[in-house]
Amino acid sequence: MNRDWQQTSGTVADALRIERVAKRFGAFTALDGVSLSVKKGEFLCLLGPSGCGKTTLLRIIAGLEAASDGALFMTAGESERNVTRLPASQRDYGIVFQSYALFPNLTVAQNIAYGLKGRREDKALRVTELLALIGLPGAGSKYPAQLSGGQQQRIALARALATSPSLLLLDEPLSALDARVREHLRREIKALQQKLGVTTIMVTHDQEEALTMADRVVVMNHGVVEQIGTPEDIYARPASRFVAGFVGQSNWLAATSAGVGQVLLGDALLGATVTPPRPDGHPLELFIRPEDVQLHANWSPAEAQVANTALAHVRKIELLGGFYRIALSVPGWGSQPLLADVSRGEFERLNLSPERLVPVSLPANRLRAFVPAGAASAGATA
Amino acid sequence: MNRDWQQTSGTVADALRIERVAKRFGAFTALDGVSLSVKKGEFLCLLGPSGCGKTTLLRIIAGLEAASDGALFMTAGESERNVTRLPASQRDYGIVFQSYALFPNLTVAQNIAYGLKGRREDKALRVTELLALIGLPGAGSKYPAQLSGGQQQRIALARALATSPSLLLLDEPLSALDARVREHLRREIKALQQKLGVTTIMVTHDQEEALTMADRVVVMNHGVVEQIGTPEDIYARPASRFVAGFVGQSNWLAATSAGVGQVLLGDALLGATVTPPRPDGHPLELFIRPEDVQLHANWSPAEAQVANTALAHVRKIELLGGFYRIALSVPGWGSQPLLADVSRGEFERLNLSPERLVPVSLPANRLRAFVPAGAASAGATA
Amino acid sequence: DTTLTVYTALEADQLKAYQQKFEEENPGIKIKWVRDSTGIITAKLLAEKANPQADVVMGVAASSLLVLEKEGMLQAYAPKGVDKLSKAYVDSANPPAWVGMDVWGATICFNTVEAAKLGLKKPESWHDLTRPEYKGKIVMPNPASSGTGYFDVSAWLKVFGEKDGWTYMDKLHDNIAQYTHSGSKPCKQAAAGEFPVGISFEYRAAKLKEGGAPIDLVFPKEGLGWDVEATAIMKGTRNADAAKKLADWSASRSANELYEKNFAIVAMPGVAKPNAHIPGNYEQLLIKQDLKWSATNRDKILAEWTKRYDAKSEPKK
Amino acid sequence: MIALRARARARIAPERSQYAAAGLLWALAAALVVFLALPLAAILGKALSGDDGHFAGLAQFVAIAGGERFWSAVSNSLAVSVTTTLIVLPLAYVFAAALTRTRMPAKPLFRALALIPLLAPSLLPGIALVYLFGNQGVLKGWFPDGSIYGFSGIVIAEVFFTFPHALMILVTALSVADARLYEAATALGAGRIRRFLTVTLPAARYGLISSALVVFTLVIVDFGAPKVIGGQYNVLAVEAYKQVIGQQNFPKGAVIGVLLLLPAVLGFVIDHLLQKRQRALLTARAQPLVVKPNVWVDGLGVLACTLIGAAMLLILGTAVAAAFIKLWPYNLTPTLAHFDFDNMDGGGWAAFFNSVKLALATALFGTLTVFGGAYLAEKTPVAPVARQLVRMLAILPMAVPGLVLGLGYIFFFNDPANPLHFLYGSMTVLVLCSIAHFYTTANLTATTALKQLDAEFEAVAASLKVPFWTTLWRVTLPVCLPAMLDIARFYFVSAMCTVSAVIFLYTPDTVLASVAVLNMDDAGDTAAAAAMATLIVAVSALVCLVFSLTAWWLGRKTQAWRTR
Ligand SMILES: Nc1ncnc2c1ncn2[C@@H]1O[C@H](COP(=O)(O)OP(=O)(O)OP(=O)(O)O)[C@@H](O)[C@H]1O
Ligand SMILES: Nc1ncnc2c1ncn2[C@@H]1O[C@H](COP(=O)(O)OP(=O)(O)OP(=O)(O)O)[C@@H](O)[C@H]1O
Ligand SMILES: [Mg+2]
Ligand SMILES: [Mg+2]
Repeated sequence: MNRDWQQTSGTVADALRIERVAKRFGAFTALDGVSLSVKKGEFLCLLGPSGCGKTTLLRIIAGLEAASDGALFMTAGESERNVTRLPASQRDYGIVFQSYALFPNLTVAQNIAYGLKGRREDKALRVTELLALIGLPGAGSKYPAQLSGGQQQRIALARALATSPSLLLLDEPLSALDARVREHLRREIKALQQKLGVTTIMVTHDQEEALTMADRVVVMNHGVVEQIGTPEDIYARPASRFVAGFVGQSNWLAATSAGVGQVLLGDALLGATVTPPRPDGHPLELFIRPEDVQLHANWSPAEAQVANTALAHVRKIELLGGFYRIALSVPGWGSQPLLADVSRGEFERLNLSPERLVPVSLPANRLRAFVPAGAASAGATA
Repeated sequence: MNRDWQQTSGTVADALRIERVAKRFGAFTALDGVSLSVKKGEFLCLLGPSGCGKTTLLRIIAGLEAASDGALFMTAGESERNVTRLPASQRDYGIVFQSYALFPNLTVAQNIAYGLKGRREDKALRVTELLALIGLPGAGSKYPAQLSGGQQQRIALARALATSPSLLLLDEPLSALDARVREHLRREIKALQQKLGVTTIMVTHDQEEALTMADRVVVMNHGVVEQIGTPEDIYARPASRFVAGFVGQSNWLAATSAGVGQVLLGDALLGATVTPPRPDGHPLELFIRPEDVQLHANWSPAEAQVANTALAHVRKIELLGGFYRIALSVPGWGSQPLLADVSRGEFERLNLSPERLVPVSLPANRLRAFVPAGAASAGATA
Repeated sequence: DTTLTVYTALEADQLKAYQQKFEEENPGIKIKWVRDSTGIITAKLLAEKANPQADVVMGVAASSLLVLEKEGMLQAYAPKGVDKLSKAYVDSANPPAWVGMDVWGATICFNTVEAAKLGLKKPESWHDLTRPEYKGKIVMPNPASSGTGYFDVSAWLKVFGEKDGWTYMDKLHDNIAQYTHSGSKPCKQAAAGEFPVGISFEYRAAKLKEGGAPIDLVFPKEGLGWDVEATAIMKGTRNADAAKKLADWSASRSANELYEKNFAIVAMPGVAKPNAHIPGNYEQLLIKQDLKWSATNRDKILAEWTKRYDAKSEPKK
Repeated sequence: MIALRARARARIAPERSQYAAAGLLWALAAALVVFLALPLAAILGKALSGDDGHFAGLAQFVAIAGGERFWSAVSNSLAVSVTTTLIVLPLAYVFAAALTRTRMPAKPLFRALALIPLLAPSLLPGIALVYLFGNQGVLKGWFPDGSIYGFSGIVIAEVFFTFPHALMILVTALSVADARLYEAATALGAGRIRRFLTVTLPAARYGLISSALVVFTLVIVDFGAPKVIGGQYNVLAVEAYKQVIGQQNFPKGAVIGVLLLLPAVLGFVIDHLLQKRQRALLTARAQPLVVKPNVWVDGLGVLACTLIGAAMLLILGTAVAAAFIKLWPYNLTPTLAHFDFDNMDGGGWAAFFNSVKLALATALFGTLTVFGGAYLAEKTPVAPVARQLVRMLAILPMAVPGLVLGLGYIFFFNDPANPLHFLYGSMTVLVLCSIAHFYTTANLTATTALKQLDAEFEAVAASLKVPFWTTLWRVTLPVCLPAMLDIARFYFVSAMCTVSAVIFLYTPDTVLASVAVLNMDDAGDTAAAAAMATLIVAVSALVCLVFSLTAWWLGRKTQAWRTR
């Protein structure tokens, strides 16, 4: 696999290091001791719900906002220096905002050349080069208003890249665009970033965007980092209940603890890959993605032997574009609602119909148990 | 299956019939002879890109805009009457806009009671009833500004339903809401509509919304109806190149005509389920959804025999939440880029890696051929 | 060059000629006028007592200057040739605190055209003005702001006696349409026919009649209020020499010849010439007036007047 | 100690270019304090001192409140203000509705007609009314026997004077309409009247209240119209003028000034609170209302606008005509004699040129100050205290009537102990006073224009290591040029017409045209006053024209980017 996050080996230096950065607005704590480091050339996404402090963190990195506490270190050349109190203009980065923030009265070329210094011809050369890079050659003499949103955003990107900064900051660069353009630009930005190898931090609240673009994702919530990891990690091995719920679709089933690697769901004992160390009988929430729930065409003896398998009622069938979402309930597991996503090919093979009984298994290696939000510190209450 | 569009049997009367309705704004034609009928109790979605005339059609139905041509018939009780020239206030419908359009200076209760006539107590009773129906009991004395977007939209729905209209019109009711709320409200509206059995026409440009909510979908483009059918029809059996491209993800492969049920892709002869009657060698575009493209773990003799199978290079692997999107190119089929979506379970089974060769098949029953946009009337040009 | 700041209540159309002549005869000295109605100039001078802005006061009612003198704000000075002026029009102290320039006195402007339309009879006495036919037809200056207004009031109090004076004014007040800010406005309004009767002063009346306005000048037989326009030097002026030059000039013959162009009576006897619209015996029509009394009672009279008439809210119909 | 260190750590070292910005901001804050806050403090101080200048507490208030004269002035002022408001509001509403909610023809023309009064000092309608309805008036029959002097005259003049102010607010209020609300109401079966009551009126409610407050405040503090046409009808504003100018009784004048400050401040506060609520009501999702043609409605609109516009023209035309007639009503030959200002009280032609000078200087320095201030306050992160101070002081003038500001200025600058005393009586102080007097409106225009600029421009510039003045020069100024022209024009016309503040501040050297109008009318030279007022209108109109042409020309040259 050419998965880029495999580049993040130990030998690559940190381009940016953030240490216990906090930010308070009056009594309100927007960031509560955030630490992370960004490797050289890495594409890092800050992902989280609205108001979790993503933008605030990005603005602190940019020097547009002052940290209330903590420190920032950037690597310039070989040496790392503390930039916590450095003004924005003395840090070395380019930034792109959701609103593009193109200067409306300057032409595209003037916009891109805005931060460039030196001779006029050199600037013109650089602008031409950048316009070619973002796939808009010849647009230099237009005004921003004459371009579409996606084109404007690409110009903003070119402007940010013009001075060849060592760090690129993107604050929801795509969220003002409509779905098709967004998807297209997502690929373009990613390709450009890989080509230039520029260290990039992007803020987004769109999990799909984060998962497809990032080398590593930082999931934030309420000013705290919940998990840092590759998209694969985040999606398949969420570290917390919040991450599991925030990223992707999920089933949540109330269960109780029953020893290491085992949980009690309804009357059945199921194997699970992660179980928090809790005394038996402690309430847990079982987590599994709908696409990991497996349905079987027939209740063959072989399947009956498979662990974590039971018979389910089909409650509802919904077509969601490329796949079907099946609502199930399993009497043997306490009849809690369970969603399964099946591809259209498989759907035909399964020959499902409402109220039919169908064998369903929850693969143990996909099943994770979390302590319910309220019961984290309290003892067993069930 | 309890799929609701199965209700659309021949015995159900038409609640609304639209006949060759046209609308011109000056020289611009917004609607160009649209005909369709809506069954009683049916949930119909008007789906199409921005500017295709969806809103215009809805406003003509509502009597807020006058048709330039054509006629509208509504069934009241047993008899059908021509309502083309009837003013808005004399037609029998409720309407909900994207912008909610709640009266900001009236309380929620006053908003809902706006269209009600009769005694004060009766109105109050009806308002209480409706508030319960939409799950906001006790919100009556609040002002719209004190409610969230989703709640406001539910109030707008209650207001539209207050007079128990025989027809409910929704103009992008969910598009101003954020993703989670949207998804939630989608289900609620659908459930409410089924419970009340009110005939509903909803405008949307979101295909997922249309596919999950509608009994039947009307796909429009440039003021013309492209296809009317169940979500299943629209998704799996698109009637035109436009519908195929507009709804869902798709692969487009340039091929040429090679007799009935056959097309020539690169050097290979492939079976396809739909082929337009064109002389051999006429350029065609092959259409297949990425999730219908099948990958095989090994090139076993059995698979080699399967029709429409070839060896593909894996170019790129992308995790898109619940599934992987694999970019392929098949030398035997002209090396055109081909996308395949595989579930995470299957992905593991396939053991894919970049630049590996993997057998791929395009099931003939999923493969459809269309005449390219430009070449529809011209002869073979390749 | 020295610039003298001179506060004045003289009418704007006179100032130019005076300034020109003075500056011509006294090169190196420039005059900067600060002009306003008598009452306002007086109030301003009093208000600036702590920090006087004026060097000289010229063409301000003697009754006002006497108030300033009482406050100790004037610098006594006997201009060259002061002995050539009528004693009656110069401060009696030696050296005098103020020196008169000319006399202006009450006159009624009576619009004959409007009077004919309205069937009004021409008034001959102050008492005629209280007749009901004049209701709402008379304008007079507000004594608080206008010197003309003030000498009218003080003359009535003098001629009719304190008690009867106020009774007279009570009756007159019923006929007054407006109290104006300036002394010449009533005559101008009479000239324009806006109100047929305006209580004003002779200089403005004669000018307007000369300009073709359909008015007659009436000199009530009970006698006319009057005042002296006078010149004084402000104590503490930083331009004492130039100020004295101006005081000298204002008492000179050439100055009096200019005054004569506008007034029937000037301080230097024998300079005045007859005016077509003003009777030759004008000086005899003036009442015997004690300017000192006018000055000392100024505050009291104005307070009483304001209390009685200025609070009136409805205009008279 | 710990808290202090924490705060020190929380700062980012300012960039060098930002020191300049901070310096300028502090300078502006200081200027606003000196030329706005301190004069107002001075008037308060004066109101609390006795005739001898020593502190006397509320003695002056008590003394004033004891007089019958004062209370009649209060009730007169209220009567005039309330009546004017009640007349202006429906008229302006109809006019605004015709402009925004009909498809009647010639809208720009009607709009221009309605805005005429903005070009004239408030004295002009008073003068015109004398000629129209005075005892020698053309239409004397309407107000027999001089009854135009007083209540009726003041009300009519104030209606003329305040109409455009109410109109502008109502046009703004009525032009934001959510078409969807009308459609929802229609779909729910509401008729014309119900739609008006439930949709139109509630949406315009704040506009109506706001314009009522503005009109009320304008009238109660205006003394131009009552001075000219009020006759013996005494109102508070004239009373303050009389106390200060006529009797040089500063403490009494100050007391009335402070009292006049009350309705203005109250109105201002109410308006401010309402606007906050209104913002909450207006959703961003509103669909613009597209008005459909309707012969009846459009016809009525034309009729109403024609009548109102004709009245405006009649008043203006009368004043202009009066300026050229030799001796109304006895000698109607045309003459230029009334323009021979040098031989009349009031200040002569010098007054006119002084006014032009004042207007030019105010426009130039006012625009620079206001725009610079708004820019620094909106777009730079430095000197937060100064920024807050500037923002607060910038809205203050809206609540301070010119009369009060003028009084404050004399009390403050005429104090020999004040080191700035040397400014007293100079043209400079008139310019400063005019800039301060109209600061809020100008600042609002500038701030609105600046707010429309992307908030991230400065952040982008910082990331590109470009100092803020480069961005100001290359982006902010060019983009805001139309707004700057608007501000300059507003300042010019306002300075040309203003009487209330400067009446207390002019000296013989700096007498102004608008003051000359007042003085000439005072002296009975009504025709000359009309002539001067005509000149003011002419110059204002000319300058508006020049500004429009400049804006158009600059627009073509520098605003090409606006077109798609
Ligand atoms: N200048 C400020 N003053 C006070 N609170 C602020 C300020 N800036 C941000 N906040 C608060 O800090 C929190 C984090 O804000 P931030 O903009 O970083 O969120 P975000 O994660 O970017 O959210 P979004 O996705 O909505 O942009 C929010 O609750 C916000 O209200
Ligand atoms: N009043 C009008 N005058 C002129 N053109 C109009 C008018 N209303 C709509 N149109 C045009 O008619 C076309 C169809 O408009 P309509 O609003 O029905 O599109 P839509 O399908 O609802 O699009 P969207 O998804 O953007 O709402 C558009 O091109 C629009 O510009
Ligand atoms: Mg953000
Ligand atoms: Mg639409």
